[in-house]
Amino acid sequence: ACGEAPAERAGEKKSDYLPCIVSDAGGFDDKSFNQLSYEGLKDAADELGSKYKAVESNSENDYSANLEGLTGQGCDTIVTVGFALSAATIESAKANPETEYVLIDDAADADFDGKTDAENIKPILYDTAQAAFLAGYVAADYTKTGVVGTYGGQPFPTVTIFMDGFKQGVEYYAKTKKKDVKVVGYEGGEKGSFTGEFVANEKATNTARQIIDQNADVILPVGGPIYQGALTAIDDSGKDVALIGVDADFYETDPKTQDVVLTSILKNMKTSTKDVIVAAGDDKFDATPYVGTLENGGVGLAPFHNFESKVSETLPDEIEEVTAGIKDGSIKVNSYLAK
Amino acid sequence: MRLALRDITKRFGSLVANDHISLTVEPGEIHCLLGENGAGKSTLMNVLYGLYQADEGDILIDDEPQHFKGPGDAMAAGIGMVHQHFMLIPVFTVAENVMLGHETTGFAGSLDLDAARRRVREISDRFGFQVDPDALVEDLPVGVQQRVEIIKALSRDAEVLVFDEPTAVLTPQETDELMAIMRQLKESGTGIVFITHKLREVREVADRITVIRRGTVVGEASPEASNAELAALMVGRPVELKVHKDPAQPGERALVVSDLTVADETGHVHIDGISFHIDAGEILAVAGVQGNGQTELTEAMVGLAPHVEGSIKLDGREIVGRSVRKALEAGIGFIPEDRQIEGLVSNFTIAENLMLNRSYDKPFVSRGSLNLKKLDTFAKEKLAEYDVRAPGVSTLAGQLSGGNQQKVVVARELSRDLRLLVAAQPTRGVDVGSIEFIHKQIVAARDSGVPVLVVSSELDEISALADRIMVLYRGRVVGIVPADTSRDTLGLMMAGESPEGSES
Amino acid sequence: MPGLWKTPGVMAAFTVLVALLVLIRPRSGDSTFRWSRDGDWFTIPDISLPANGIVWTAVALCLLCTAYAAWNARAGRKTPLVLVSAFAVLAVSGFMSWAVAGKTLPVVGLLAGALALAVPLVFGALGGVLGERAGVVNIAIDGQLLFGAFGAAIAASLTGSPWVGLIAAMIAGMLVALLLGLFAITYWVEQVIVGVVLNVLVIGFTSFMFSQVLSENSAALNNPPHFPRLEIWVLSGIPVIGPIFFRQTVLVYMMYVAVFLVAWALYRSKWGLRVRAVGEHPKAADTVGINVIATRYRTVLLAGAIAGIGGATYTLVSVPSFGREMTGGAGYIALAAVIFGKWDPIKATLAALLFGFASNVESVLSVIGSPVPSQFMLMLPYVVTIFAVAGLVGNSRAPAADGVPYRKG
Amino acid sequence: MAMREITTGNALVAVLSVLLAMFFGSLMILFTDEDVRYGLSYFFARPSDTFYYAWEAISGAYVSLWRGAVFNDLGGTFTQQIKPITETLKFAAPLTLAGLGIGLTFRAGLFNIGGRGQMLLGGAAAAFVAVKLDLPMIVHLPLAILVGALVAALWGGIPGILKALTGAHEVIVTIMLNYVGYYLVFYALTRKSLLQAPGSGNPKSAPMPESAILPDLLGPKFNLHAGFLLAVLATFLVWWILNRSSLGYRFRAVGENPSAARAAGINVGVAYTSAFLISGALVGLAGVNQVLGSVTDGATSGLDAGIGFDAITVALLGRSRPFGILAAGILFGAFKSGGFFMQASEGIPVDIVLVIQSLIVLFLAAPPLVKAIFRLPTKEA
Ligand SMILES: Nc1ncnc2c1ncn2[C@@H]1O[C@H](COP(=O)(O)OP(=O)(O)OP(=O)(O)O)[C@@H](O)[C@H]1O
Ligand SMILES: Nc1ncnc2c1ncn2[C@@H]1O[C@H](COP(=O)(O)OP(=O)(O)OP(=O)(O)O)[C@@H](O)[C@H]1O
Ligand SMILES: [Mg+2]
Ligand SMILES: [Mg+2]
Repeated sequence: ACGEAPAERAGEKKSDYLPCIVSDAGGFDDKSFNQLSYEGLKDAADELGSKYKAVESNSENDYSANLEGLTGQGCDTIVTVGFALSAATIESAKANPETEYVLIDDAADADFDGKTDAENIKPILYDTAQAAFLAGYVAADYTKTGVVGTYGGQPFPTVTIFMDGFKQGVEYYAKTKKKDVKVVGYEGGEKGSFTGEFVANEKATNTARQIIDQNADVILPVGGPIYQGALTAIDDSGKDVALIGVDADFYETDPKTQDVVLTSILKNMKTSTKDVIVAAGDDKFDATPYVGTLENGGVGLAPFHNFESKVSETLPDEIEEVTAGIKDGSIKVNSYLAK
Repeated sequence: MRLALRDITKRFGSLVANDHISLTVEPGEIHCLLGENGAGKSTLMNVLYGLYQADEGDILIDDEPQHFKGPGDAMAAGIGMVHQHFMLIPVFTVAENVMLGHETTGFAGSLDLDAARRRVREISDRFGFQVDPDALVEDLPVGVQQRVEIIKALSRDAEVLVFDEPTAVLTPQETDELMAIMRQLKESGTGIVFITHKLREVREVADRITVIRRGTVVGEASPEASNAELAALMVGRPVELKVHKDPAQPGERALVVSDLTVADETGHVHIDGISFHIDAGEILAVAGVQGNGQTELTEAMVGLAPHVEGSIKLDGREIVGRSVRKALEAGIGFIPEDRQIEGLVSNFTIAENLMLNRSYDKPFVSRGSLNLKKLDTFAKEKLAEYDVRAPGVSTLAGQLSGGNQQKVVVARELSRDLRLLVAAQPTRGVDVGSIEFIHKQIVAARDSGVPVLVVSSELDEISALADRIMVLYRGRVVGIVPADTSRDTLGLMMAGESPEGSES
Repeated sequence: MPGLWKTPGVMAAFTVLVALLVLIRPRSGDSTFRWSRDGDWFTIPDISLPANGIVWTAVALCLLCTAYAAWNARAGRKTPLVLVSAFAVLAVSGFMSWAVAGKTLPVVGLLAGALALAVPLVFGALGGVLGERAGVVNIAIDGQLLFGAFGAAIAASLTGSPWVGLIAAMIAGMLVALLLGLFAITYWVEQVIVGVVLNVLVIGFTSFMFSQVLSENSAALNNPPHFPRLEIWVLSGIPVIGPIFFRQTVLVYMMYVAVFLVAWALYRSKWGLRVRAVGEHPKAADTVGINVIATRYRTVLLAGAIAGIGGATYTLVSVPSFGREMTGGAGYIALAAVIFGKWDPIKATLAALLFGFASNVESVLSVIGSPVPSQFMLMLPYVVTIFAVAGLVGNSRAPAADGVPYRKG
Repeated sequence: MAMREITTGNALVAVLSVLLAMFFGSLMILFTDEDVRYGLSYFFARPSDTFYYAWEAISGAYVSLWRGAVFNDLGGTFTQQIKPITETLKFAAPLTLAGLGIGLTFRAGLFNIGGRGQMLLGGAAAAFVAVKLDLPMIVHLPLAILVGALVAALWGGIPGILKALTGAHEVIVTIMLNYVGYYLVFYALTRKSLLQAPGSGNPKSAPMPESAILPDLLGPKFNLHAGFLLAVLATFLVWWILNRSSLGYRFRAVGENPSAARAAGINVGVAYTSAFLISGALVGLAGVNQVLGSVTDGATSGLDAGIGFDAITVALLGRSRPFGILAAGILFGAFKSGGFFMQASEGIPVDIVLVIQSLIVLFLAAPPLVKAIFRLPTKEA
């Protein structure tokens, strides 16, 4: 507390473009889409040299109030994260046609006409099932016990799309390779194990524990911070259980996972948010909906990192093949986004 | 040890509960304190015992000024107290209660219950008490609880003992025993302060009498003074100690109780197949030591008891099996045993309390809505009629003194068209002035043709009110005897001995 | 006499429920129960039985129990606890067999998980029991758990030692307790108000700090090391018992000790006698020279420290970081356990364990796949608690002076 | 246990309580404000910077709180300037409704911690009527409100009935029913036959049709809707019930002294049950208010938005008196509305509002503490 007094505060902002972001009830530290979108926005603001505003919602009461607060602050572009904000975003967008909106994980199509309900909203969606399919394939190949498991926070489509793709990947592997691999914790639809909340708690840990108890040696937890429960459960089990990350490459975002993370299902929200904001900052906002796929790199599979030596040698090539198959449509991955 | 209180003043806000009171207690002396409800007796004793700190004045022991910060200090100085409201923990055993505060401990602070049991037995034996150290206090009759209180005080080697209204809940026999114990203590040199509203007791044991009124000492009286003199000194006006009542004019048979059995939730039987009747315009007084089924009997009469068998017919209509509301609507007035618990809602105003059992219908309710005007007029009337000393009808009931609270209950119950009045301990803890008034009201109810069932552990009250007396012992009727039965006979009956020539 | 009929009534309801399950959805296949884990001295073989057979047997036995209970009630007797326990085991076995038909139920995992889920609840309930026994209603258990978790996470992250985290959790719990004491004991504020409000205060404070401070420096401030699992020599090898009770973290062992100590001290020590006296009849305690206020403060602080340990389990055992409102209202469940357990440390612990068990039944069944929609499974622990409270406990008596501030004249 | 009143002192204590709470809030803002920490990093070189930043942070926070809650002087148009106060009232409506319900049970000596479940059930039921039926507004809206209140009443009645019949402690039952209600509503939201919007996979109902939406009070420029009117009406109604009706008299009698009430012929079990029924209906109306008024784009399992718990504090602050609750509801509504503004303009998390609110309730309940802190003379008790 005794440094020199600076003449001018470092990092004063230059641009007067103002990007803003509203989280859903998960908050910006959800280790998931809120956090990644927020980081993307922050990076974009840094690149543009502009300020930004970020507000968190604690309940659904807050969405329209927060949006109203931000429009009042003169935001140029507002990123809203999650399907829960869809209706509030549409409403706000209609009321503020000058402002640009980016809605993550929802089509902003409340009237189900297949078109975005307001022209100034850019929906960003991810067909994560495609990447999860690959992860399922990897898991099925990697497992020694013949059991792999998954669990989620709550049965939202954005959650089950991972579990669904994963399951299809495992089944595809089992069918093509004629091996018996079983998925525990998800049966399709809303049936499966869900912790009930997107919170890292004993319930999350315990669910992971029960999955390990079913002999699973690969676990895919889907739902923000609940994977932390799996870390504890894996550690406690004393077994060799691998973790599959979601959203970002866990190996990089959470160093604690480095020893156990087999791979991660990437949902490139950080980059897409950043790209959209940077473009908008340069007055090149484009409201065309964006659906991330393997094809356009919006979703993908992270490297194996520490597990490179542990997966079978042929796996990388097989993954290439499957990826190509999905891209050209010869392998079908069902999801609510796949038309 | 010689105890002296010098110019003690104690204020509660603007109220001066004790106003420069001085008092001495010599070793081996029984010093009686007399005074109306709220005169300041308990307050003075609480100051002595360190529970309250005096605003002015000193406490001297053998002429040494004392500074009690709490009861602990007072006890250490050799003062013991048996409180007006028992200071026992109901869910503890006798031994635990006695040891509390000066526990002997063994390994790692574990309780040495054996030592406590030995101590209880030792003191019990000395005074001929029969107290089981392992009994739960809540299971004990009040009389025994009181002995536990005395054992507690003696186990601390008290040299001055304060008894604050100890006899209010005792049978005549128990009272006599207590007097004997006090004398025994006195012989051994213990100084005793004895507070009671019963003048008979005062004259029996007192060496000295101090009378307090409105927080000040109004004089000393000699133990030879007559009841009327003492009463007049206390209240500040002459008091009628005996209720004047004409002989009963019994009408038709109004209440017929047959084979009544009352059990509680746990299946314990409190009233065991009793039968009796009351005629219109007659008072049947139920005597008995507390815990022999009187409470359950009164509760059964109004439908409050959980498990009742047998029959209670009022004017030919069955009461058993009906709800409390139905029973009350059938014309039963009920003065419950404990006004604080069952009689009043202390956070309600006097007016609100006056409509407690008429919240469903006329006169104070019409079509679900309260008629506050009517209630207000009614309450004002009753306040005047029953001489309730309160600032107004919107005073909270909890702020009234015990006697005035009781008058509110009596007023409420007697202001309906009654077919039967059930009064349990109608004057417990109430001062002589208020007793006089309440008794008059009960007799007036009788004279208007209402059958009355009075339960009292107070023999004076029984004799004052009864046309006939029924004695209960362990849930059974020992006998039903005329009103003029002698105290001694009644006392024996209350201990379970059937007298000659009683109807039953 | 509705009181006596409650228990048979609830038993009948459960019997019908289980019977309905099989009637509506009969299951085929065997239900397999697995008893062993790696590291056991010897292995108990899996037991496989036809699902429908077991369920119908269980229903029949349940029916017998119910009939016996009803006969008892008719005769004016209470249903014996043994019968209730037997019924519970039967009904649960019946339901589980139905649910796991064709699959394997890891019994040890089910019970060990139940214990783990109950740990914070047990600590919270112990804290609640202590406070209320001294006459201070503690609705703030949730706040103490949450603040304990928060304090543990920060202290353990900063020092790298879970033990320091544990101490910090206890201090954090005591801080909340101190506020409770200040307002409830010294300033006579309605204790329910203080409790509810303190919970909100802690949620607000920790959430604020979480977003303003912790999330920006999560590597330094929210990255606590965790307590490893400790196998107790020899004991851990006993089949079934070992893996359930003796392959746990040190906090679970502390829990055993805490339950025992609190129960012993409350009923057998001078300290406990005084605590109970102060909670039952403070004025009486005062008249024998016990300092009511000081006793209440000390007890409430101790209770806070114990609840704080419960909070530590969140960040030092369950998951490796603090999260906003991470207790998820567990303190309220612990409060329910206090009342359900009739203010007795052992019974409250059992209530917490029951809750843990019901939660874990849900987890296990959802993992192995059950025929019931997940929302209904998630409801299970709460529904079970309601039935248990309504059917078995009923009126329970709190310490007489619970929630009543002590004012001297 | 009877609810004792919070013995609030005079207006001075109230003002001082608010000041104290804001003082503690300021400390939290100070210690976490980036600028202040930045200023502190060279504090000894130029302390004035730190003070400047500190003043900026605190005044910024509270000024924006005011602007968001009452009057926004920065607003371009008059509408924008007075909009905050209407937002405050909008947020006050559900808090008041639920607070009335919970306060009513307090008066009957009962604790209703089940606000969340009752709101969810009420809201979901209203949403069901709203989206499944096609009726003219004059029938549709009242019907949806009524059904919502009714379902919530029945749900809220469960703890009352259980307490009356079996003695089950209402605190346990209401806590448990919160979770049960949540999962029930969640389940309904995942079934197209029940609540889930057609064509969507999300656990959310279709948006409310125009005919079932609570009308705006001040026109489309403001969000204030008739829910607030409902809250005011309910306040009068509850006041009448408690103070002028025989039912309310019995609630209070049972709440203050159940033994005396029983001995006077009042059926305590019936009183408990009816208190919970009415309470459930009122809290359910808060849920209805959310679904048909504040967030009309579809019901979700989060529709209670924490109001069920906030309402406990509202009821406590309002001392369980109907008009006290209305006032407390408006105060908390102001904090809510202002909180959003403060977060948007100053980046201070709304959680601080929770801290300030709870401190206000605590200080208000302990006037001697406030007086001691400010060294005011305390009257002899
Ligand atoms: N704790 C208290 N706070 C305020 N006032 C009190 C308190 N205790 C007693 N008083 C007041 O002091 C007066 C004296 O009360 P006290 O209990 O000493 O009367 P008492 O002589 O023992 O009456 P009784 O014969 O009915 O027991 C009462 O009238 C009452 O108003
Ligand atoms: N804490 C208190 N604050 C104010 N007034 C009190 C307090 N405690 C007692 N009083 C008042 O003291 C008066 C008498 O109290 P006390 O308990 O001595 O009555 P009582 O006539 O002795 O009745 P009982 O014999 O049944 O105890 C009443 O007016 C009562 O309201
Ligand atoms: Mg007295
Ligand atoms: Mg008295």
